[in-house]
Amino acid sequence: MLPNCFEWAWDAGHFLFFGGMWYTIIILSLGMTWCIFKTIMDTVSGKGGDHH
Amino acid sequence: MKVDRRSFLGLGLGAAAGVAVTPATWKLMDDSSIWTQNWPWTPVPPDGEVTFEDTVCTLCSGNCGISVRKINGRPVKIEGTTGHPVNDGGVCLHGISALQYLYDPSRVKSPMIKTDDTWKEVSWEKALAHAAEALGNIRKADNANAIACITDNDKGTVSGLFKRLTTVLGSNNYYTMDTMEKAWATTIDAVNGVKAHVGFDLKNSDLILSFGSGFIEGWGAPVYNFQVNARRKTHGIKLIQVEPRLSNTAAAADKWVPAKPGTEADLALAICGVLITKGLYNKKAIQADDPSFKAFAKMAQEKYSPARTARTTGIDVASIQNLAMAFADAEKPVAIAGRGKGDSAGSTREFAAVYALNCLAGNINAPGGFWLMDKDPAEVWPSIEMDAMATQGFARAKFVETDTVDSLMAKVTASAKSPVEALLVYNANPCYSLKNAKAVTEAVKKIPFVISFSSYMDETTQLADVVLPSHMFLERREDVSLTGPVPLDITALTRPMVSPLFDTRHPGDSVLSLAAAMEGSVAASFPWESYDACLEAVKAPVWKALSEKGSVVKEPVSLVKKIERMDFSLLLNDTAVVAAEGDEATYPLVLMPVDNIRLTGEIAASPFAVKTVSDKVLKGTDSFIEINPETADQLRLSQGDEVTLTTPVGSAIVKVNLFDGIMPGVLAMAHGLGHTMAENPYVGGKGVNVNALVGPVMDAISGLDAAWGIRAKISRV
Amino acid sequence: MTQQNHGNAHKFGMVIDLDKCTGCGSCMVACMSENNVPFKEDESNKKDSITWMRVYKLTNGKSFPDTDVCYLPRPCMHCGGKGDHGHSPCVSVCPATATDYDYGTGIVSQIYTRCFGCRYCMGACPYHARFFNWWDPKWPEGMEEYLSPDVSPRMRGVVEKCSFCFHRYQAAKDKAYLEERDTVAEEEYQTACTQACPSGAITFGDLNNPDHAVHQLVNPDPHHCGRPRNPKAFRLLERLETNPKVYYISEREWVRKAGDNYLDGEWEKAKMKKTKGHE
Amino acid sequence: MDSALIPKGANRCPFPVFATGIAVVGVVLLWGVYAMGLCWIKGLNQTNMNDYYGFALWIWADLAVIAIGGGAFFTGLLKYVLGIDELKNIINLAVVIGFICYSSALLILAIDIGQPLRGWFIFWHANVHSMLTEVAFCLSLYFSVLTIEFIPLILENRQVDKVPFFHNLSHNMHTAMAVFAATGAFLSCFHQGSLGGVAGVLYGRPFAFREGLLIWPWTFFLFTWSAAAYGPCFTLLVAKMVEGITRKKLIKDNVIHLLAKISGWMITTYIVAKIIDTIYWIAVTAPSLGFSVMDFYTDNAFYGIWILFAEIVLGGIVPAVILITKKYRENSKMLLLAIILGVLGVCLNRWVMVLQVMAVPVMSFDTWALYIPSWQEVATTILPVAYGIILLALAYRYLPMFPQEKELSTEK
Repeated sequence: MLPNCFEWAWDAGHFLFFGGMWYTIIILSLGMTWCIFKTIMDTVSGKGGDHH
Repeated sequence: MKVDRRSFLGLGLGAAAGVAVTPATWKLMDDSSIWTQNWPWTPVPPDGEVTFEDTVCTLCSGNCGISVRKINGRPVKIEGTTGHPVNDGGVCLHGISALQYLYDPSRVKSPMIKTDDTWKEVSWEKALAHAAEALGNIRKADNANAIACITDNDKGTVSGLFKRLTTVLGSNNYYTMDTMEKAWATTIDAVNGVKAHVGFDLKNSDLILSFGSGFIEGWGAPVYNFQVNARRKTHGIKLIQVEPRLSNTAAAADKWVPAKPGTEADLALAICGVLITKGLYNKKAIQADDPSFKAFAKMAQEKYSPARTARTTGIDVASIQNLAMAFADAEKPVAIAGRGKGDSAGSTREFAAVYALNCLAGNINAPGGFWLMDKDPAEVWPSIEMDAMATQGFARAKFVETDTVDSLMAKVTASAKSPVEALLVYNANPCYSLKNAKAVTEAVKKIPFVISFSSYMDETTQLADVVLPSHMFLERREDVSLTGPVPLDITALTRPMVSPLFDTRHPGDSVLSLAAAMEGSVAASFPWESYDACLEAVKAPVWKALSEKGSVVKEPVSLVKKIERMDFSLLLNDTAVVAAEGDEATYPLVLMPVDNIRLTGEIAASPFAVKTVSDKVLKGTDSFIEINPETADQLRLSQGDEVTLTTPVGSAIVKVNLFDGIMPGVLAMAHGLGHTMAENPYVGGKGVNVNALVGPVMDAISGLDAAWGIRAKISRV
Repeated sequence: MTQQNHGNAHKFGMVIDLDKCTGCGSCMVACMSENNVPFKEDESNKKDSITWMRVYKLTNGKSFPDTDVCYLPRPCMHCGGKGDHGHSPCVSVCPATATDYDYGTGIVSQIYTRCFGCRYCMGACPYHARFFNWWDPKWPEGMEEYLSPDVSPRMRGVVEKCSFCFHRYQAAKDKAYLEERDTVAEEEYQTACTQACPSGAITFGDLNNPDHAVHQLVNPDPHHCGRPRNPKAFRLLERLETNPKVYYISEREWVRKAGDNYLDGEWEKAKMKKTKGHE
Repeated sequence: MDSALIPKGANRCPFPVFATGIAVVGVVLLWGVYAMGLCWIKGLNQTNMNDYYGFALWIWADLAVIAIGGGAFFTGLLKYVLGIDELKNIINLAVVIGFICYSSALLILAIDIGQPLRGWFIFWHANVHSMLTEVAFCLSLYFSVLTIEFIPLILENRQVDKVPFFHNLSHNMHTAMAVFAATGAFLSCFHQGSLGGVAGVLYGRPFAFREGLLIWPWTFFLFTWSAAAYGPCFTLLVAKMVEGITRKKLIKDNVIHLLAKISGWMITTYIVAKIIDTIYWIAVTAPSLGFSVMDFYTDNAFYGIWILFAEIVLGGIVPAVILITKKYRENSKMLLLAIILGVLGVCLNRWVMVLQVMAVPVMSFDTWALYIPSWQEVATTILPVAYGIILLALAYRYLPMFPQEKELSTEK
């Protein structure tokens, strides 16, 4: 999973496979980070809440 | 409420985030996997220095040399000894499994006495005193001859000690179990008037004509024969197998001759007839004008003409003639007999007919031929002392004329009160391995006092009153003589590979201590302080070589230089024919017990060996019978069907296995299943003992058990 | 992974002469004994019975008395996989690299402590050479004493299989190293089954070494991934291109035919091609 | 009792009725949990799997739920990436079903492996050549995507929504949903495919093996395509079941028909590809490995050619024809028949690609292996169904799953 594993090899298989994996993880975590960050900003600025 | 909900949700979220971030999770995950890799209940065998030690395997009569691999003195693996004259590095599955016999859960762990059907572990002193008292009482009642002893064979010092003990107690009722060796000896005695050991120089022959011998299924010295079989391919040795079923030997053979069961002798005689008619016999070896030969020739040619024999055997005339021609054309042909593994005796007529073939080929004591050997046991026994009770007892008649356990058991069964009052059993398991095992079991139950020297709680030992458990062979030193029909005269020494695991004794020492407990002349006849001392003294002529090299290999001494007498008159008599028990109308089929190299006979197999047994021989606790698909069709049976197999002797529920290689109308069932050893569920309680379905048929000439099968019927459960 | 399966690398393999094999089962037991293979009370369900070496009984399908039987011992084939590049059916599918192809020896390894028991490799193997530990191994009291330290007993939940007694190779290499030798002689590294076979039906050695008996027996074709050039030799399921390192030899045509699957008429053609190719 | 949690204006059955229903299913769930516990504590000897059947009943269930859970990624793709807006009325249901299916799949995998505590080795010691590695990676990542897609719906619960943070989070996640959905679709394509690849790469198993493109066998693409095609059938089937149980119309017909039509055309294209694949396999692949097609369907007590017929004709051509024909599609009985056949068809395909693969003998002297699951396997396989029913019931009761529900109920 990480280059410090002994079966790691710098070959096409590992590049593509783990590249894809880390890329996806980064997109998902960036996306969620953005959502949460934006939400915190929005909440602090008093948006939303009990609109009843 | 609102705050609660908020803080609750916040807490949840926080906890989730916390779990994800903390290294504890990852550490725990790692630790738990490491735990699974080191489960405390998965054994970790300790490492150490590797050594090899040689001994001899005595699980069967082959006596292969084995090397035990040890780690820090702990035996871990058994391999064949390279260069050993019997097995040269090869080894059979049972020999490899010997360590499982060492740790067998059904081992008897200390002396035991049975009272009211419950076993109690006792000290050696107590057990010996108990046994000595019982034997002493019989002697005191002037009935010393009512003490009988059964051992597997009469070779070597341990059997010698048992025989000696029986004698000095005052009994001539010492018996050994039947094997083909006995049948061969009887045959040779009847034909040539000499006592000899037979050996077949198969390695140097060029044609082996086998009449039902399981040449590669454990016959004789199994590994020796495997190697001969492998040599066939490189040395052009042909093998012809006469047998109604495609056994492994038949499958390996160059030609399979499926003669009807029980007609092997007819076929052999027909071949003799053809050879004589065509003058294709060894004229140097045979004196054609000898009247006994003339009578034999006439009988073979007329009574066993190919045309007649074709009808009896189901082998056509041309095939019979071709067989004879093949035998005649071979330079060094040899004919062999002894069914299956040769663990039982067999028909003298059959052995004699096969012996006649060898005589005609002139291969007696010739390279690649049939050897009659004089094996000198090289033993020096001191004289014995017999007190009055012994002398009196010994002078009485033996219970049965023939030296067979079958007859002894038949006698016990037939008598209202067992004539045998005490029975000593060593290295034999008659309640399992004799035919009609159930009747034998009942007979043994009738015997008031039974002493077993077995290492295992086997079927016979279960019925004993006292067990004086022996070390198993890897725990003891003992001289053994090769008894398989191999042209070798080897005496070997087993060595203890491990110190005894349990409170057992060397059987030789058990005899010595039992004798000592008997006191008087009995004790005086055993002057050695231990078995080891006895072994060294008795084997003095060869002791130096034996103890130094572990074995003494002698050039076999041929007993008969020239056939002086060839009296086959026993074959002239029709009573010699051994028919299967049962009438054809009630029992339309024929059941044959068959041997399987992966199963053992007398002693139960090991867990490893049972694991290799095909699921078409044993499935769960069910035995299978082999049946030709054609016969099965007629009976509307298909693969795996459960049926009741009934013979005149007994019945059992078995499963059907369709096999094209068996003659229609014949059923085959594997030997070696149906052991009842409850302590060893890996081996015991599996399948049916075929010996409980087949009764013994006493041979008219030898009195040995000659049954090769029995009539049977099957019906759907 | 590097893909060098040629050159100086060894390629250990086995040749089994089916005409010599008597089906006695010594190889199976020698293997169990050497490799600490466990056993259960009931081993008659052959579909969950661990036998790294299993002897199959083949019949020619003819009726009495033309029936013939042949025994076929089946260890792990140590497949080289398509193109003999080391992507054997099982190695290529193992998700956790718990089974691997050793390019130095051609041996397919199995790391029990790495395996997490997904059994994908078992599905991939057409020879049924892989076994799962459905139970924790259990020996009768005291019998654990005979276990060998050379092969670790397995825990439940992992896959195991024949290793060509790799520990014996390591021991032989260690010995050679101590004696300051570079190479391990043919007789120094032999599997337990080869050693035990009382018929001498099994031959083991380096298929890349022309001096070794295995090479001489089958004459492997280096241009066709080691396909045997001896017309009496064959490999199981040759057509699947698994490229096994276990070869079989038989004089009997029906036995050789049983080694693979053929459509109607294909065997006759294959046979002709084979004999032509060797004229 | 729990009215404060129920979406505003929605009509739900009384709480005791609901609780009783949940309790009944809960018993089944506990039975499954018990069996699962047995498998974990005592090991896989609790199953009837063996060395021939290393993959058995629940692996089929695993593949099947993933296939029918494919509605989530495909509907997500249609809605968020291709912008078919009507589907917003069914997307919530699709997402919940997807979440259930994928969490079940992961649970099954955790039960299935012999050493669950080492399961993570698949990530740590990954062999990148293994299709199963690809499955594990995509499956777990896609499960995170589904969780992300599910969160906003949970946040829309009446009470949760009152919290400003959650309200905003829900809103923001909706904004970013296209990115997540696209990632999900990408992941899903690969893992549906790699599940197909699991069987297709087995070149030692001529029944399963298929040639392909680069490292991917044709089954890779067929699995992805079939999941996309049949997944919506299951979404529709669940919608119909929920409507049946609640005796309410929840989704407008135009939405149903639209999804049915899309599914129909997907099935049509898929089945054409599948037929081509099958013909190629029969005519080229199998014979090259020494097998004639009937070798795979004869000499055993169960697997006959009927299974191929059932899969392709009954589970493929028939639903395809119904769903692409307006007249049939808009006939509610025909529609129901089509979606049921479709779901069964794709499940049968997964059965064949897992279980029949194991059953077919390869060596000429080997025999067919048939297998009957143990009760523990059956219970653990039913466990996800019970779990799914409970989760779906909870979601329906407390979350605004069907945007058109209110409108449709007032129409009535």
